[in-house]
Amino acid sequence: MLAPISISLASLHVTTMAPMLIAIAGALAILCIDLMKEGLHKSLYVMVSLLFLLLDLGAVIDFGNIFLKNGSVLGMFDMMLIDGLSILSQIIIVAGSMLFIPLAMTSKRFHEYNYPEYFALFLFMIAGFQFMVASDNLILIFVGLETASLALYTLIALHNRSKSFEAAVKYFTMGALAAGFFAFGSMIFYAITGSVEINQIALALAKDEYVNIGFVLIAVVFLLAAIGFKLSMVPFHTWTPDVYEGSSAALAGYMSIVPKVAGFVIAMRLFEFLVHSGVVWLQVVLYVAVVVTMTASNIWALVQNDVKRMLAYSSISHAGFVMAAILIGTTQANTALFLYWALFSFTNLGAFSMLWVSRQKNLIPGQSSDHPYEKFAGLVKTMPMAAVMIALFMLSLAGIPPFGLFWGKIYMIGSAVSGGYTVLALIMALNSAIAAYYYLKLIVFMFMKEPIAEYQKYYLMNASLSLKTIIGIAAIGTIFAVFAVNPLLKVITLFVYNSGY
Amino acid sequence: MFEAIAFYLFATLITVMFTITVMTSQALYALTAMAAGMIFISAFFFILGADFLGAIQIIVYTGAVMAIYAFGMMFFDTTRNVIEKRSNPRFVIVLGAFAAVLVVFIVLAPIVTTNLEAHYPIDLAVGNTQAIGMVLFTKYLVPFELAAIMLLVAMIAGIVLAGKKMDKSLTLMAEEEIALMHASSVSETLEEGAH
Amino acid sequence: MEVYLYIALFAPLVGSLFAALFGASPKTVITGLVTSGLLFISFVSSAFLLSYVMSGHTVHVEMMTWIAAGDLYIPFGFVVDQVSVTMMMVVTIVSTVVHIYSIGYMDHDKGFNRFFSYLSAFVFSMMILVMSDNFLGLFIGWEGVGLCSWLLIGFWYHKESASWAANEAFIMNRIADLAMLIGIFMLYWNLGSLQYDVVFANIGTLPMHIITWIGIFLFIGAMGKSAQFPLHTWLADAMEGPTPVSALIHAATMVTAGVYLVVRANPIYSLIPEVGTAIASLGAFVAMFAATMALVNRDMKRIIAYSTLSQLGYMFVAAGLGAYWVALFHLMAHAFFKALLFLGAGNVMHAMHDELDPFKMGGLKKSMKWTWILMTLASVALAGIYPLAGFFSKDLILEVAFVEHHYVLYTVLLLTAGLTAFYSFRLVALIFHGNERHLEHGIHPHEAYTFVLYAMAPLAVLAVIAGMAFKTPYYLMVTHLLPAVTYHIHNHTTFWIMTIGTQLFVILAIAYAYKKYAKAVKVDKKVESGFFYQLLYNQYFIPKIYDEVFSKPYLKLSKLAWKEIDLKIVDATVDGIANMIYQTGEKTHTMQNGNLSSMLRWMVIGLVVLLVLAVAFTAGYNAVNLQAM
Amino acid sequence: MQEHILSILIFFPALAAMLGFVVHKDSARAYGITVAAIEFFLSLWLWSLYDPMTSGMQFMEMAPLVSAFGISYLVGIDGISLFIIILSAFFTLIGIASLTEKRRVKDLIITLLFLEMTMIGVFSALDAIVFYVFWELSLIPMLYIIGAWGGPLRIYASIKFFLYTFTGSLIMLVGMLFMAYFYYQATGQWSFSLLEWYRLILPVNFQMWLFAAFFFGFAIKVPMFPFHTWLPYAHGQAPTIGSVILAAILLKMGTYAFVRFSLPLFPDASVAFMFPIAILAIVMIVYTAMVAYAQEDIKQVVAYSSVSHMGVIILGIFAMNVEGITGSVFLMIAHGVVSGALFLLVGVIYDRRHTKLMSEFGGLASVMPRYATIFGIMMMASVGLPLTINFVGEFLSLLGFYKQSHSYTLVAGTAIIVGAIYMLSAYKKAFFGTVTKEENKNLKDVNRTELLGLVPLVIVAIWLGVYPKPLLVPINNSVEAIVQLMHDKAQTAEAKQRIPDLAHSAGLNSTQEAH
Amino acid sequence: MEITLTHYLVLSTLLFAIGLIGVMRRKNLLMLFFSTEILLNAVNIGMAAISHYRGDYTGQMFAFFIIAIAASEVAVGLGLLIVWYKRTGKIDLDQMTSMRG
Repeated sequence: MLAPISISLASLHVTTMAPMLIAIAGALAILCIDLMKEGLHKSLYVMVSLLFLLLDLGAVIDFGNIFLKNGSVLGMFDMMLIDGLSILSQIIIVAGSMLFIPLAMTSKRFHEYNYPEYFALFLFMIAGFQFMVASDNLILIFVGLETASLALYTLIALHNRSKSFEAAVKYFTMGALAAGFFAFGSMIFYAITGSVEINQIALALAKDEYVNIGFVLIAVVFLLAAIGFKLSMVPFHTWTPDVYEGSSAALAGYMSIVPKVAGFVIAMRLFEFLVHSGVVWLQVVLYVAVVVTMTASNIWALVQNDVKRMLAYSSISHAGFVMAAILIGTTQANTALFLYWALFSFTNLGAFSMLWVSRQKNLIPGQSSDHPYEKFAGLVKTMPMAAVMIALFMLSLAGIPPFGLFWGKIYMIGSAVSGGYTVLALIMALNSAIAAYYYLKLIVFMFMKEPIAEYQKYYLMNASLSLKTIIGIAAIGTIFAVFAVNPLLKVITLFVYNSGY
Repeated sequence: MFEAIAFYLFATLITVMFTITVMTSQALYALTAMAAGMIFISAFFFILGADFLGAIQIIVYTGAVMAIYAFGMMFFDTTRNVIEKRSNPRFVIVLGAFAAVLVVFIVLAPIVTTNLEAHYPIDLAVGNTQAIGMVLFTKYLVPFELAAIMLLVAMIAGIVLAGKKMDKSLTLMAEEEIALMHASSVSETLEEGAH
Repeated sequence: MEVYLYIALFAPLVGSLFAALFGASPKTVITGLVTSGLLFISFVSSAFLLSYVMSGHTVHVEMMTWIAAGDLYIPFGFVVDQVSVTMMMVVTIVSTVVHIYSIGYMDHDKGFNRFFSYLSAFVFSMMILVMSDNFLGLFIGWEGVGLCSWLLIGFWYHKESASWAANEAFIMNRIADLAMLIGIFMLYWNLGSLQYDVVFANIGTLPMHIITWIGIFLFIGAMGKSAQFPLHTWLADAMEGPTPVSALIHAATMVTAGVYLVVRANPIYSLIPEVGTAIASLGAFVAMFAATMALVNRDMKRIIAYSTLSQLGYMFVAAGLGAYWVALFHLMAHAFFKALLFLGAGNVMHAMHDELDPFKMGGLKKSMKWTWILMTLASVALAGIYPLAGFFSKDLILEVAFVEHHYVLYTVLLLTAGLTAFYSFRLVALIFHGNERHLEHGIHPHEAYTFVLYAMAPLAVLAVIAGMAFKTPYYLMVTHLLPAVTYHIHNHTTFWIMTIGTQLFVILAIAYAYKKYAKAVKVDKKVESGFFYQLLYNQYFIPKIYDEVFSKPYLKLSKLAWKEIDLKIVDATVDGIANMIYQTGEKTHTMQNGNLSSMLRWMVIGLVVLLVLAVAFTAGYNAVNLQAM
Repeated sequence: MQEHILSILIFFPALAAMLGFVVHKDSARAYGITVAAIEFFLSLWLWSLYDPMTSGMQFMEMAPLVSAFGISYLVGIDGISLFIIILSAFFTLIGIASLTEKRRVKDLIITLLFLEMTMIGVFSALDAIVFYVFWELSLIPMLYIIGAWGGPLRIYASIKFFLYTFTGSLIMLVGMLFMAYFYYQATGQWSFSLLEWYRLILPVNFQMWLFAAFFFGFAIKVPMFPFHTWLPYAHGQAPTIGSVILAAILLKMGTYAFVRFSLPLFPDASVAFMFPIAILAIVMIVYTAMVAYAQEDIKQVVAYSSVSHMGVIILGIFAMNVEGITGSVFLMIAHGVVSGALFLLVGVIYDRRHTKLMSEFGGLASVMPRYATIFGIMMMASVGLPLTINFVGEFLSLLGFYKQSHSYTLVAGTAIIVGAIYMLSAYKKAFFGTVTKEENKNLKDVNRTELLGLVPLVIVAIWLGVYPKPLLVPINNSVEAIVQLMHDKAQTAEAKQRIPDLAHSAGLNSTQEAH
Repeated sequence: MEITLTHYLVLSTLLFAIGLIGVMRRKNLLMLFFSTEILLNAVNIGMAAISHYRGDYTGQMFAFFIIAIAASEVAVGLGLLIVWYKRTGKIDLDQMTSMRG
């Protein structure tokens, strides 16, 4: 008989799970509401999930202050690790979700929004992501990853269009394969270090001075493949354009922000200690991956003639751009990562919601895809305000100065320069030049071409008050980012530095 | 000596079974081969002293997963042999084999490591299930709960996706049709209510 | 005294602006009168300044700073000393006469007001050129006269040849101005300032090779403006402009600017004698060269233009040999009688309804008696017969050449003197004597307006008395500034033989010209088709050579530069890079073919590639460790 | 109010543009003129407040923007930037005043006012990132002007213009970040302020790399020889107002940036790169002049002529002495005035005949005398006739460079010859000769609005040619400060020798002050 | 002779490779899901073996959770498949290429 275990509840820091539990409680609440009363309007569910997310955000921010006072907290038998990275990423995840959910209040009715389960799954997914980032244990990361992914596949499929199913199935199958890689990679790590906690692994490997380098590299390869899939690194990116085109524009915008930031946090936890301890191989591979992802996706985006697919490739390119931070590894680079992502989420969500606003239920004859460039031709003449908005987001994505993303870009290139990667800095700069072309192409279509009659009535079809407020918030976030950059920088550096990165 | 025979026996059996599942064109053979493979894997678990795991393997994997696949097979009436247009099949096999060779080349080398102390040492005195229970509900309580949530998510997904409500897609229907549809459905419920 | 300086300088400008106001409107005589009046005022104030300067004073005034950057400091400064006052006198006298003359000459022309505005503007820039106290002020005048000569040559811009000639003149001058600019740069960087007094004070301190280079560059600048050998073709074409323009600009003032420059910069050239001799020999060559071309030419104005060119050669010989005051004296004298000759030719042209070929007219002595008298007077002065100005200035140059023991130059100049006499009297004979060939063409000549003839009178008087009357007072005044060197042949006999000899040689040439052309003249094809005749007639084929060697290839090269280099090479590379990126996108784009199994394959391929790298690395790593152990 | 005048100057047009959305379509042009006029008078007031004798920065304003990364809104002007700012305000006023565009005038006015903000911002920014922000921002309005109101090939031209300059400026950005990193290594904290950077002495090989990086950004904007192919397209397709502003102000950003960034920050590298860049400048001068001579379209002639003039400016900048740099800064303003006027003139004939081919014109002098005179004056100014504005600049630039090398200046001097050739032949084709084409017979002469734009330019072209002192003194003092800074910072012997040390030659200098 | 951990790792890699081949080879989605099952089972064997030889329960824990994940994956996978089948009537991979480029 094993001796009974007596552990004081306080020492477990159960509160570390508070944010996730709030999200789960929200999801369950929505399910119960649906149970009691059928057929309630989607606005109720939107508001309920918004409230729970608000509570969740409050809890996370509260943890932020605790972290600032006495550093990272290990909870639940050292399973939960609440350090700077997890708090920052949770803030981005929850804030991103809060920006996304009102996009459900479209004026036109879409299939997925008359399912209360959609919002429940949404909250479960957020909980999954939060678990993913808030833990140091590969098992919990894996389970969190799978929960979130499964929920995400369903959200995509619920859009109930043949393209959405195709996208969901593709995403699901490749996700399953990536899960296989993740499992195999963590098995190898477990084999050589005897533990699944990342800091334990780091310690064990350091103690062995990387003697069985072969195993380490194999494990890194498999994990890189798995996380590369999540971050849409080039060889593993093939799902991204189809999934973004298949799913609804709002969800595509969401997918380009939240899952990626979770992927980045895991990548930082896993690969930064390897890069610091001088695994040259990983540096070379990451360098090549970053350059190839950035340039290849930029070049493919050039040849697109659908705005949504172009934006998909552009988010791959931005992910590649930010992946350089992991390669560089300095505190400045990691801060640049979070700063860039915070600014990027505003701009990208704004850009995708502008597409979401112009969503049309049935394509007009001769229309090749949902959002061809021709649809936005001459927009300045018909709807100047919308044209200015899209131009604003496009210019910010291209990195034109006063708008948000420029500050992220210079801080990121600055960190590349300070990290000693001069050639990489140059490649990053030239890539934003290539990228400028296809952002410019849309601006040229909007401002310098004649409007095509048939598309006119489709514009702003899907617009409703809440959509416009979200676009307004995103626009304000992009334009006035310059004032927010300084406080953001200070806070992020504090968080990243204190959590030892 | 015993153990070696058992290992090699089961190892070859599993590899054969799984190659059948992968290679055959008959859906039925694939399913049954895989079920058999699962059983032999649970045998391995017993050999390795992970009794609880072996049991779980049988119940969950062979029991539940294979059952669902069987239902799936019936639903998709793939009983007849599945004709598949293969695009350059040899490339695929060569690629897989090459990957295997690469990983095996590394894995063959013995793992030289100093830190051997186990965080949760197996002491044979205590039964495997009890020990697993102890570890599961202390250290891995959070993943356990999250796994529960995950299964709930999977359930909801399954139900929602396969549900009848998915047949008429609101996304594709124009606004008027949706309004029309709602009017008719409201009247139906009234009638039911009236009866 | 300063007020006179400003009046002399700005009167022409006021006149030009006043005439410009009426630029677009049709002919109004007031513009002609006002401009001529203002020029007369400028002449009067120049005379006052002359009297003041005769007594040895100079007027130096600085109006305002123009350019001040770093150590460079250039004011709008004006100096009236002996040299500039002579030039001012020459310019104002000739321009007043020409202005009055052109009131008559241009009265049928639509652009009457515009003409006077350009002419006064020209005089203003000439005054700046002459009066400025630093090299850059000189350069302002230099380019100003270049601009006005462009405007005036191209005055009848509807004529293709006129506008072409204007452009050619401007561009040719610009080539020389570049050399001048380089000279100015050298001056500044070596001496720190461009003021005349500062420059001439410490030019000696510079090493010899720098001074020679400065001398050469400044002379090339002078060569361009005074149409010396390589840059002379524009002067002949400049005859496209109205005759008063040719008289004022291309005979008296602008072309002499080069000589003025050399005279003004005499301290520089006196330090570098061998450059001087080079200038002299070039001058002599140009004298001979131009004279030969004038022999056969059939265009009245071009003959006079070549004679100007030849006389300029004489002046450069004098300046080259160090006899600066002689050069200036000849410049003054030449200005008077050459302007007179041109104006006379203008009268003839008017009478002959713009017909220029002397062979198509004749015997005008009867109908245009006064013009005949004036032109003969000018030609005699030009030839250098005793009492008139020519003798005193031109023969003096011969003496200078003789005294300086440049016997080669002396013989060339002597020969040219003969040629000059011959072609000038060939012209006079053809126009005024012999049978009236113009009647066949139905042209009835009439004398010019009387006030035009009265306008020409002062020039005639000066052409006569300038030699004797002005020589000594001029010599006393100008040697305050220029080196006072007198040339006279010691033993008496050679002096007399030389002077009488030249006189006889010149009279002989005149007689031969009369004999040949005074009577009925027949154009015999045989002579005209002779090699020498063709050679001279086509100005030694130099304009054709320039056209073939310079302008046509330049145009071809620019077309090539634009079409090939700019469009095909530089532009194509830029678009090529952009296109190359786009094409790589197009080609690699098919990787995304939407098929799930190919996507999965790409994932596994990515994995396998990484595995290969890992295994290669570990193999290498272990190998290294094995050796290390 | 006085110490914030620069921020007012920068952001007043932007604010006015924002309010412009409300103004009614028909009175948009009037609104534009009033705003531009106010802006112009503000700039004149700035000039009156400016104290020409001091050489340092004046009207400095500092506000922290991203202090963690050392970026601050730092603006200030000295002699070099003062006059280009006034020129920008002047040209926006002239541009809008003589606007004959009919299509979507309101959008055009708003874009022009935004463009004005960016222009003045670029020339007054002292913080590298703020400079970069305005540098990039100036591309967008110009892209829209060329793209929306341009000729048939407008989209290709505008995209080419935007991308070409954008790529160059990105390389410049990497250079700036490098510079900031070196500053951080040297002093331990981040700063992008130019005045801090001036105090930083870099090892020579770093200077080389940074100079090259900055060179790309500026050379494309100037445009220097190999990177100039976007200019003929941009000018060819841009509307008149676009060409005027592009030629008058936007080209000067490149040369201004050379004087403000490349020279003082990397003196040794500038000296090392002097001769290669001089060769490029000479190629620019001679080659583009020849190409201009071969053009059939009069606007292309003027476009290529501005590249040729920029060659002289670059030569003046790399003369590395006070005369040369003062000359080049003055020539920037001179070229602005002259090329702006020339493009306005080309616009006049384009509005009447809707063609720019010189073969279409001929004998215009008799049909439009006033137009011919103004064009003649401006043409003479462009050719660099003394007593016109260009001569002062060209003379000083060539004079300055003569000190560095005699033979180069001789070849570069041919600028005045080749310049005369293409300009005069263009004038001859267009104005001289008889009126052959039927349409040319009854063309109206220059009307009032066009004169409103042209006459002030003619006056300025002659006034500054005759009396350039009010401009030369402030420019001269600021340039002396930069040359002195370069001399002190120079490390290599050759740099020490090439850049004159003004301190010891103060004797000579002081006499100049006395006048 | 004595069975060491390497034997098990090799076995696990082999099975993983078979699973990979299956995933890449199959055009029928259902069969493809079988292969993903094989992948996860391969990892389970490895995990169990390591926990046995290392004498540490974490491996078995991981295997246990992998089974849970596999189960939920099947549910969602089949759900998607059913919806796709109802919509198109075929579960062949090559029909699913409406989005490309």
